[in-house]
Amino acid sequence: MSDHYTVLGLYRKVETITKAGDPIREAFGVKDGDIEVLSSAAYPDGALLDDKELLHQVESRQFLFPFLMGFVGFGAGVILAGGTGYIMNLIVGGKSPFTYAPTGVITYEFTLLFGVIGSVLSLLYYAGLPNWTDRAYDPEVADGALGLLVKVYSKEDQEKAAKIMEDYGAYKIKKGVNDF
Amino acid sequence: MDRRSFLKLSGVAASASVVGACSRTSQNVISFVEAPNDGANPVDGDWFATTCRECNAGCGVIVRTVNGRAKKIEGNAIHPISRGKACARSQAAVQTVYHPERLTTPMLKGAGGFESIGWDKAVDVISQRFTEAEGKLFYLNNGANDASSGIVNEIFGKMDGFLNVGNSEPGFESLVAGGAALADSPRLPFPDLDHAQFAILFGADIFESGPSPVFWGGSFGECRRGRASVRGRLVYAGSRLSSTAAVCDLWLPVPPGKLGLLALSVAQVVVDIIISRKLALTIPRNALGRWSEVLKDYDPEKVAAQLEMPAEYIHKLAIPFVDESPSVAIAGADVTGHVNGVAALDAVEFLNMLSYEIGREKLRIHERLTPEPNEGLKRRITQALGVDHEAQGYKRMVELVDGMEQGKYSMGIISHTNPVFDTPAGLKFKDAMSKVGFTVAVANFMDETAAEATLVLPDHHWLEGWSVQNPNFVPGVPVLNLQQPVIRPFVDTRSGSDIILAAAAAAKLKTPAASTEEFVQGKVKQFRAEMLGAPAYLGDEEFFRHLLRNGGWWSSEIENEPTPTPPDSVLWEYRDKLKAPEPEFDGAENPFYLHPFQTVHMGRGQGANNGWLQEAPDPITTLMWQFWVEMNPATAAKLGVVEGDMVKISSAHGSITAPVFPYKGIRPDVVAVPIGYGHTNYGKLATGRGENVMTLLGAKQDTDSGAHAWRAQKVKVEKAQGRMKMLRNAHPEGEYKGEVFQL
Amino acid sequence: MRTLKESIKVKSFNYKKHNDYSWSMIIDLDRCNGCGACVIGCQAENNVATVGEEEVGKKRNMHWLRIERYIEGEYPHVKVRFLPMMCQHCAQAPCESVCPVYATYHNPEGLNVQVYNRCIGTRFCGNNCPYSVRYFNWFDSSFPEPVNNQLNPDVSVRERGVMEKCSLCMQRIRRGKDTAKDEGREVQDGDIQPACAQTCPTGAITFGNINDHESKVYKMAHSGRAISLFEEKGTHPAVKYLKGGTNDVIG
Amino acid sequence: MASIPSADRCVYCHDYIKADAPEIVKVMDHYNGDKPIEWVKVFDLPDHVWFNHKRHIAKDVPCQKCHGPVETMDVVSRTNEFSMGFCLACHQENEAPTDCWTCHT
Amino acid sequence: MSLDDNVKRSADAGVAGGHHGDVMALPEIESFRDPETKAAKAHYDDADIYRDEKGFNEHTLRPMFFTTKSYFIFTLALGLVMAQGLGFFVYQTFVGLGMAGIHEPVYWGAYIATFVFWVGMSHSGTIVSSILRLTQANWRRPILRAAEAMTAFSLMVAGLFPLIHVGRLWRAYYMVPLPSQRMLWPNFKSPLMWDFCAINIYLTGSMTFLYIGLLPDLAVARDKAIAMGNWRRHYLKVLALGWRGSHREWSVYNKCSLFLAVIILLIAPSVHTIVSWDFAMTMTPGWHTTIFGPYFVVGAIYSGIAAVITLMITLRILFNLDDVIRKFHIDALGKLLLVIAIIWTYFYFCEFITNWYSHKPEEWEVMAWQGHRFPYHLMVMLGGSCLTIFCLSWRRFRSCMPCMFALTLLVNCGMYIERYLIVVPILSRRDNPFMWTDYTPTITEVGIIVASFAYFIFLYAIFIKLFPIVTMADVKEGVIVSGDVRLGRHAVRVQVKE
Repeated sequence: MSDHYTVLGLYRKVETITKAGDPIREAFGVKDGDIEVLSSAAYPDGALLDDKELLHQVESRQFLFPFLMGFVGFGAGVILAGGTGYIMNLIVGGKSPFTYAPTGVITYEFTLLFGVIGSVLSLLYYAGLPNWTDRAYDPEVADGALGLLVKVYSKEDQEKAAKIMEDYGAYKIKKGVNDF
Repeated sequence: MDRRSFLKLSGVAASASVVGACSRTSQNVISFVEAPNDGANPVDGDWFATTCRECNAGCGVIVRTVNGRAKKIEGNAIHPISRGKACARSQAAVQTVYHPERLTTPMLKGAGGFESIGWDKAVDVISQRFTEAEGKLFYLNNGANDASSGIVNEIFGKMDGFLNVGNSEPGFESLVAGGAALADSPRLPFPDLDHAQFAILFGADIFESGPSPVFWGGSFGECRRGRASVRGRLVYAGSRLSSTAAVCDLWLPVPPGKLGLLALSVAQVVVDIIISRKLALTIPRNALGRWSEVLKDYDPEKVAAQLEMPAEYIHKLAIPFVDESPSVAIAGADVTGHVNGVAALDAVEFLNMLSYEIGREKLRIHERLTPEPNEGLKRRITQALGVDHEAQGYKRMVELVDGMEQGKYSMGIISHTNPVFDTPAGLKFKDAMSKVGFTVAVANFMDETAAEATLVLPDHHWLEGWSVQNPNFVPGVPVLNLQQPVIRPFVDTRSGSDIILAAAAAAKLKTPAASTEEFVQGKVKQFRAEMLGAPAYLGDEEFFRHLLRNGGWWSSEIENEPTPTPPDSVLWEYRDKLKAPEPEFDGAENPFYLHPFQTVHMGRGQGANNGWLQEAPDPITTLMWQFWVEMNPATAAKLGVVEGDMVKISSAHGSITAPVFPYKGIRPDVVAVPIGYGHTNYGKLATGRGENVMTLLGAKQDTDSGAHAWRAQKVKVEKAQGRMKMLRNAHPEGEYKGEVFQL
Repeated sequence: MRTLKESIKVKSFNYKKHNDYSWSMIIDLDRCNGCGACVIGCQAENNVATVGEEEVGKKRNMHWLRIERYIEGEYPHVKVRFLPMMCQHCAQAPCESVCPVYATYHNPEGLNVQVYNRCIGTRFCGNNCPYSVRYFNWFDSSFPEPVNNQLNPDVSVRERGVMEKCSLCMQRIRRGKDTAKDEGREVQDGDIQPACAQTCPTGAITFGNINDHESKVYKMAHSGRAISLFEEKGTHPAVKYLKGGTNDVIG
Repeated sequence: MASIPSADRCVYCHDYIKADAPEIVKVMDHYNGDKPIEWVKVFDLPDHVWFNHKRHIAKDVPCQKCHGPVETMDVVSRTNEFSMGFCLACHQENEAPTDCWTCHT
Repeated sequence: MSLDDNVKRSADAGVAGGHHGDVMALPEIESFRDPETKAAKAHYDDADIYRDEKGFNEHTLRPMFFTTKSYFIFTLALGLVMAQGLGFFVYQTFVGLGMAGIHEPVYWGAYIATFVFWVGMSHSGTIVSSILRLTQANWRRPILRAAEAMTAFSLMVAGLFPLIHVGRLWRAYYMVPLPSQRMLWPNFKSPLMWDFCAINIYLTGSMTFLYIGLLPDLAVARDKAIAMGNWRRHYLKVLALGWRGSHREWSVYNKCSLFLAVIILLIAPSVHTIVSWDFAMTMTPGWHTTIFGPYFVVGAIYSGIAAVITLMITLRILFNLDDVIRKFHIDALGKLLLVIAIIWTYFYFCEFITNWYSHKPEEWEVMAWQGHRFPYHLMVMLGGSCLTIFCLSWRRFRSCMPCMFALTLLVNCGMYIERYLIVVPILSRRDNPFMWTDYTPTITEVGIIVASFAYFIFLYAIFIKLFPIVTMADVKEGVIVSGDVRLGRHAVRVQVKE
């Protein structure tokens, strides 16, 4: 679809970036998904940007991944431990081919394994991470700067957003196209 | 067997190979050129009956061969001696056929040691020697009367200079001689342990050495648990708790040489019981009176001190001897190994006679007193094989050695025996042998004697050659064992007796047959008429095949005939035979009695080069690959040695060092050393392992039978430096914790 | 390769129908005189390797059957007992359930089968056997050129890294059953003899099918003298021992 | 493990039937020269497997089932791989014992 | 000073959209952002490196980017030790397991004792990173990654030993549960199969945990590497998965690491319980006890934390990270170690007294023989427990680095010997008295075991050079969310509740 323009403003202090957040939003009626704040450490939710509602619906669904994968692991464990015993049909140490306790141990292990896989998948899916294209980013964010990234759909808005950011104390502005 | 072809590869060689050959190597299958006479069954293999020749017992065995390779030896179920069983040595013999160190070509001792010559040259050399010797030669074998000794006897028997000698096991010929002293013909007094309820073993290690551990083992099994109603009980009197004594119910550590005294005191009590209870016996009243009067001074109270045991123990032996009839007394190497051997043996004979009288119809007790019906047949078979019992034994060996010293023999044939190794140092056989101009050694492996001989002839292994064998230990039944080749010769060897026949023919001497096979068939034909129970309708060839299939001939019908009453003349002889002379010891000033004994695996030393026998744990000490000396823990403490320390045992004739194995089951003043170790030239596995106990023994002989008093030697024992790791199967502390299993 | 669906459809070997045999062995301790013929017989039959002197020093000898010799009492009242110890083929075998690859399992005929080419050598079974009757091939068993002619073609020669133990002469049992099937008859008692039972001179070892109530083994097992070793461990061994007679017979 | 009949069996007939065929001549040389014939195994099982033809013949399993259409081949070649799966599949279909000790002792 | 002063101060923070509820708890982060203002004395502020984040990044990434010559010599030495171990292993595989000293009744020897020791070491990571993270113990922050890395590497070393001690390595793939033409499956009723699954799952779990924790720091390292044009930028760019630090990523990241922490916390105890079941499931007297599960897990945590302390002290010295990993952290870990030491001694005493009091012959036989045969071993083990409890209760001892280093090494030696005493003596004095024996490891075993230690340290050395060793994201977060509140005459460090 049509290309979009991004503006990344870098700020030194937390106070300055929090002030810049709302004016940008009102100026262009930016939807929730189009504004983002970059930082080198995890700030509590809503500390820098009022995006409570945006994350809410994400938060509620993320625990589903490990939970469901846990069930898949449970099934895999039962089939692997119990099923193979049943197919091999060998009496070993006076125990019947299908035994509950050892199957239980293996099922426990596999449930947790698939739980781990599920949580990793949830991270990668919701953070949209494995995305090696070079997107709007500035190495200084890693050194402590706070970046305010806005996605607009026209060149003029991009200029206007850059000007607003500068007013609110951004010491560096970077513009880019199609790299949100 | 049609043409005798020496094709090494003629057998199909698709034997098992190593598991896990991961790469799919394409093996090849080598097929026979001609199928063996009844076809080679590749999967299940065929069983052929033959006779085990590892010792002279003559057990019948069957051998499984797959694709022309011998795989397994097992007892022949219908044979009267082996009764379907086989001992460890015969099981391990199957491996010696494929032993890497087997002799392959005849070797003549030239200037620089042996160099191999062809078979034809060997025959020429021997025949040329035969002509020069004109009968002044000797034939020495391991005491077995088989085809080769028969052949040599028939060729040279008539010539005056000839001497036929058997280097039989120590302590064995006294058993024979002992029987001879009382009877008209030499025979082993055969006590019937199978049907006995109570047995006293006077030093008889019959389950580990002696004539046939398999036969005696079977009898022991029958005696103990053969009958549902009663459990046979055994008592062992002797200076060492051997594995035979271990399974008896009581062990009486009698001082060495005093077993005759014990037998007589038991006999005294038995005679008193018979008189006091007025048992109705066929023995006339006055004979009993005279015996009790002769035995008066062997009263238990008098001899208890000498026997180092409480007097009522002797009563405890005598009372069951009478009550739990049929009872039996068996004499063994501890009895015959002393100077007073024959006297002690007579005492044991007397006991047997008494027990026979008490339980007359229940026992086939005493061979000598009951001349079995065709008694002549057994003796005639033995004579037919050209061996008489006087040939057995140490007396004849001494005669041979003197003859060699004086140079009476220009030639000697030594077949399957190793006198240089297993005769006592006192005999000095090696020096005497070097005086003989030309000696031929017929053997499977290079051993000490073959190394001294001038010509070594590699013989067929007993699985590959023909022979007939008459076991001189005969359980009351005449037996003619046949030995047939179950496989083709594995290496390029020829039968020793065939070579002798060929050489004799070349030297224009009268030979009984062209080949050993013919000789064996001749013997069978000779006795066919008297072989009871043999199917008459078969022709000679089929009859021979029939016997081959059974592994020989023995008539079982004779066994269950009722035993006739003993002649009176014999009963009187005991009157002056019952005496217990004091044992004399060589090196009497030394503190310890030396107790050489035969282990169940090594025998007299033939088993030393067999990996399986070396690695099999010894029953009592559970030691493997190891030579040891057994000593009472108290004595070991006195000497300040612990298990594994080396001690030096010395006598007038020599000294050996050995690691100590403290063992509770031996008298404090006795030191036991196994025979069969200390080879100097007998292959990689045997050479240099342990020391030869025979080098300690002098030449003291039994006064009556001339047997070698091999346990009449006292030695000094002192601590030598150095330790040796004891390769034991049992754990030093764990072996005393048997109660874990609540046996 | 078979799909999972096919392998589920597999008609597995139905145990109930086939186990009319339950092989068991009775050793009469009253008869055993420790002669060791069984040890060598077993070695000849099952291609058991000899390991040589220094390996024996490290207690690595490979005999599948050993005669345990226990000494009791002090001189002169010393008593020596022999106890032939081989794999007991337990019904509740502690060694079977711990093998990670089903290399050892209990077959329908009451044998504890050790499959040599499946074993990967974790040796957990050896640790778990209270009788310590499992032996491990530490090195490749050496059967140099001429000696390998004696190897029994019915039994495989084990490679290094494989656990082995007394198999109650499976190959002889199988041959006995084959010949019986060929001749169209049932397997009689005494038809099948393992190498040790066949060669024991005193007849101490008896082998047979304990399910058939007329067999010698059955009568002996119920003769009141029968004990099994380490009964309190609940392994229910198929090999039972008959108690020796009381030794304080005299006096 | 199967085996090959001895050379005198072949000679019994091939003394006069197609005695000139090169392969037959090779067999005759071996027989006359008393040299045993070293056949190269086409069908070979690994050493840890014990195979018994007798039982299969008793169940009248045709040779072609394992050895392939031998009658059409003049030089026998290996058609199917003697792997465990191959044997086990057939055993399972025909209710034959699939116990390990049937083939692995 | 009333409470509202605090409110005023935090109000100065001037957070946009002040209408949020918890603004009061939000401390003033001035000190971090503005180098000039000197905030009140707080734990995090006395070091200079915290004045600005760039300096902090420089300082913590120095061990990764700058390698001294001695590092190469050290890794070369480790390589040599590993080579000799590899040589012994290859020789043992081709010649046969007879090279090792194990024999008939003692089928498991030093290899298995070392295997249990290494699996035990792997519990350090989980305990430090997951439990402390879940209980929000703030002093955990700088040592998280080092501990997690230790888990992963000790598990990798532990995973080798089943392969080293197995008889037929070239057939070990029979244990892998994949369908094959043989239609044979592994036996899941065997504790060894549980081991196989548990250790592999735990390895994947701890590697994931390590990697997810590493993600933000990889981004920082990536930016620095690109800035310096360092060769590391290629793999860092790939591994960082394009992490930008956007708030969506941070929020999802925190949740995911929370889940992982919980799951890893469930896996870790199960792994060492299953390893202890290798022994407890047998019927050998001495092994067959119910206490083995918890006993092994506590032993594992004990030796794990001791190893973490040893490691932290070495990192402090070698890479002068002493202002990142402070004495205060070692002190806190020391206190944790004290608690675990007490629990472990309790378990050990339980096992001993039940064995001694009931005096069951077969079990007491082993204990008595063990005592008489291994007096010095027992000493070292008791040293590991009694001495530790005594020393660790002194603050002065806990903050003296060399003493802590020595003590934790002693603890780990004691734990190794305790594992050896569990495996070997019980096997050599088992049920059948005829087969009792003695076992001493041979040079092959010693060579391979020493090589395993070298391999562990080698892995660690490589890790330090390839990835940032200090968890920078967490430390920064610690700084951000902490501030100080005046309480009477004191300023009290406070943290916002996550």
